[in-house]
Amino acid sequence: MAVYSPLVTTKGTISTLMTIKAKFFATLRESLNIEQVDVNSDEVANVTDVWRVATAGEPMPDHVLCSVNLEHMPADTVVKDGDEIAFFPPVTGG
Amino acid sequence: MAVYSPLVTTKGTISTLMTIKAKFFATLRESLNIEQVDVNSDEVANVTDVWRVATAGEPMPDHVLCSVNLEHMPADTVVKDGDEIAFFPPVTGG
Amino acid sequence: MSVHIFPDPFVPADILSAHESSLTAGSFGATASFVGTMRDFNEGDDVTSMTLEHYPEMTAKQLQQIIERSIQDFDIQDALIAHRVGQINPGEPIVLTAVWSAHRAAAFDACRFLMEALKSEAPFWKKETLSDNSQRWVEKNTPGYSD
Amino acid sequence: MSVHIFPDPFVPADILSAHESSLTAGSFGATASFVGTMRDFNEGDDVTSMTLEHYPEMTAKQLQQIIERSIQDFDIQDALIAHRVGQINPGEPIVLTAVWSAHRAAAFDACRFLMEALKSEAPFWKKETLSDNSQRWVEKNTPGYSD
Repeated sequence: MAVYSPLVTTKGTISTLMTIKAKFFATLRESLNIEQVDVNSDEVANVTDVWRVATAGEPMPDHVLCSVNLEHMPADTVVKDGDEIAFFPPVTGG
Repeated sequence: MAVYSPLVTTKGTISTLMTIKAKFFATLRESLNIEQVDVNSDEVANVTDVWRVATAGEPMPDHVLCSVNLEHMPADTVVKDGDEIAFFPPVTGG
Repeated sequence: MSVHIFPDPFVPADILSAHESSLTAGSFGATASFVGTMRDFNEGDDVTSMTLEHYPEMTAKQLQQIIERSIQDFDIQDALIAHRVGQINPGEPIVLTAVWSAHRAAAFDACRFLMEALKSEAPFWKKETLSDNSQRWVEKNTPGYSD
Repeated sequence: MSVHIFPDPFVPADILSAHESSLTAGSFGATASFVGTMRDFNEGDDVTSMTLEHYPEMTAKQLQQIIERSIQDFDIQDALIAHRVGQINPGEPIVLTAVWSAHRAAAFDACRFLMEALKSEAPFWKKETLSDNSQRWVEKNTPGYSD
């Protein structure tokens, strides 16, 4: 899970410094040579943004599947602080 | 299996004194109180005849299934010496 | 391919593993199997035991033919049918069908074919004993395809 | 219902019988099961071993959801999925799905649903090692319905 760092602001309310975790599996993990990377949540609005930031701008191959918090989701899904995003090729289990 | 009794006729050719075996299963065996009976092959042409002779004229209930030599066959199938005929209700295995 | 008729209780897993040990490991990718088990209720009544009558010579022949048809009609490597006869208690297996193939579609299709074919063609008849000791014949098998 | 992920070889019959011992004997009439086994060939090539990668937290969640959907959508009593991960040798089981129900149609339908759902949704990826020690990822699962 992402690490939450609570900060007390000058106004006394509690804010958090958050990250989004990006994971890569199988062929993507091998070709990008990334297994897992944290992305600053300020820089991203949706899953596609997470890919762009995490891969430093690599084009997303066709047929890449995405998950948000362990559920299959489309690439335009809006992300939020603390989300775990994963990218992987078509599954081949069973 | 039926017992074959070869006979030499006066003309020197070989004839046989044969029977057809009739078997009854499940509800039919219980209601007719017949498990197995031999029928003289001279008296019958087809499976329906075998039923008539074997049961002494009991009407054949609806949905009775017939087999000839261990294969499912319709009631109008012609029978021959040495055949094994069976009568039974719809099957309920498995 | 093999056909088994058991007058006493049998363990499906043992039959499967014995059969599978005769196949070449690594040669098949899919095994579909089905076990029919005696329930302790039927049509709203408690059933305490069951007697399975059959026509032994015809049973053996019909089951063998059903297996041969499955191997002819589906892209499978091998198939097995085991069936119990005689007196059966609730919880005991009645029937086992199993199919081995390269791919799953044929295994599923053929395994189901074996069950439907034996339920409509193999000469078995079930007689149930109810909790008041009365007996009744099961009248008819229902079709096993939902579509 | 239960989901098992095995990093080491497992024996489908043992998983089935352990699960079945938790069910009430006599309460179910039908058990359909499927085992996927590693073959020693694929697409014309000899395969000497396979590595199954997965996404552990998502795998567990997806398989659990697939079982819940099967219980919701089919008239069944219980269901089970077991899946191997890590390095696998030819002849070893990869996946087991099993369903218990009153009648056979639902058992067959649900068992097949479990396989199709996990093959298209559960985050597993196969990498094959060929006889020349080269490795390749399996690209895509084929659909398992023949119709």
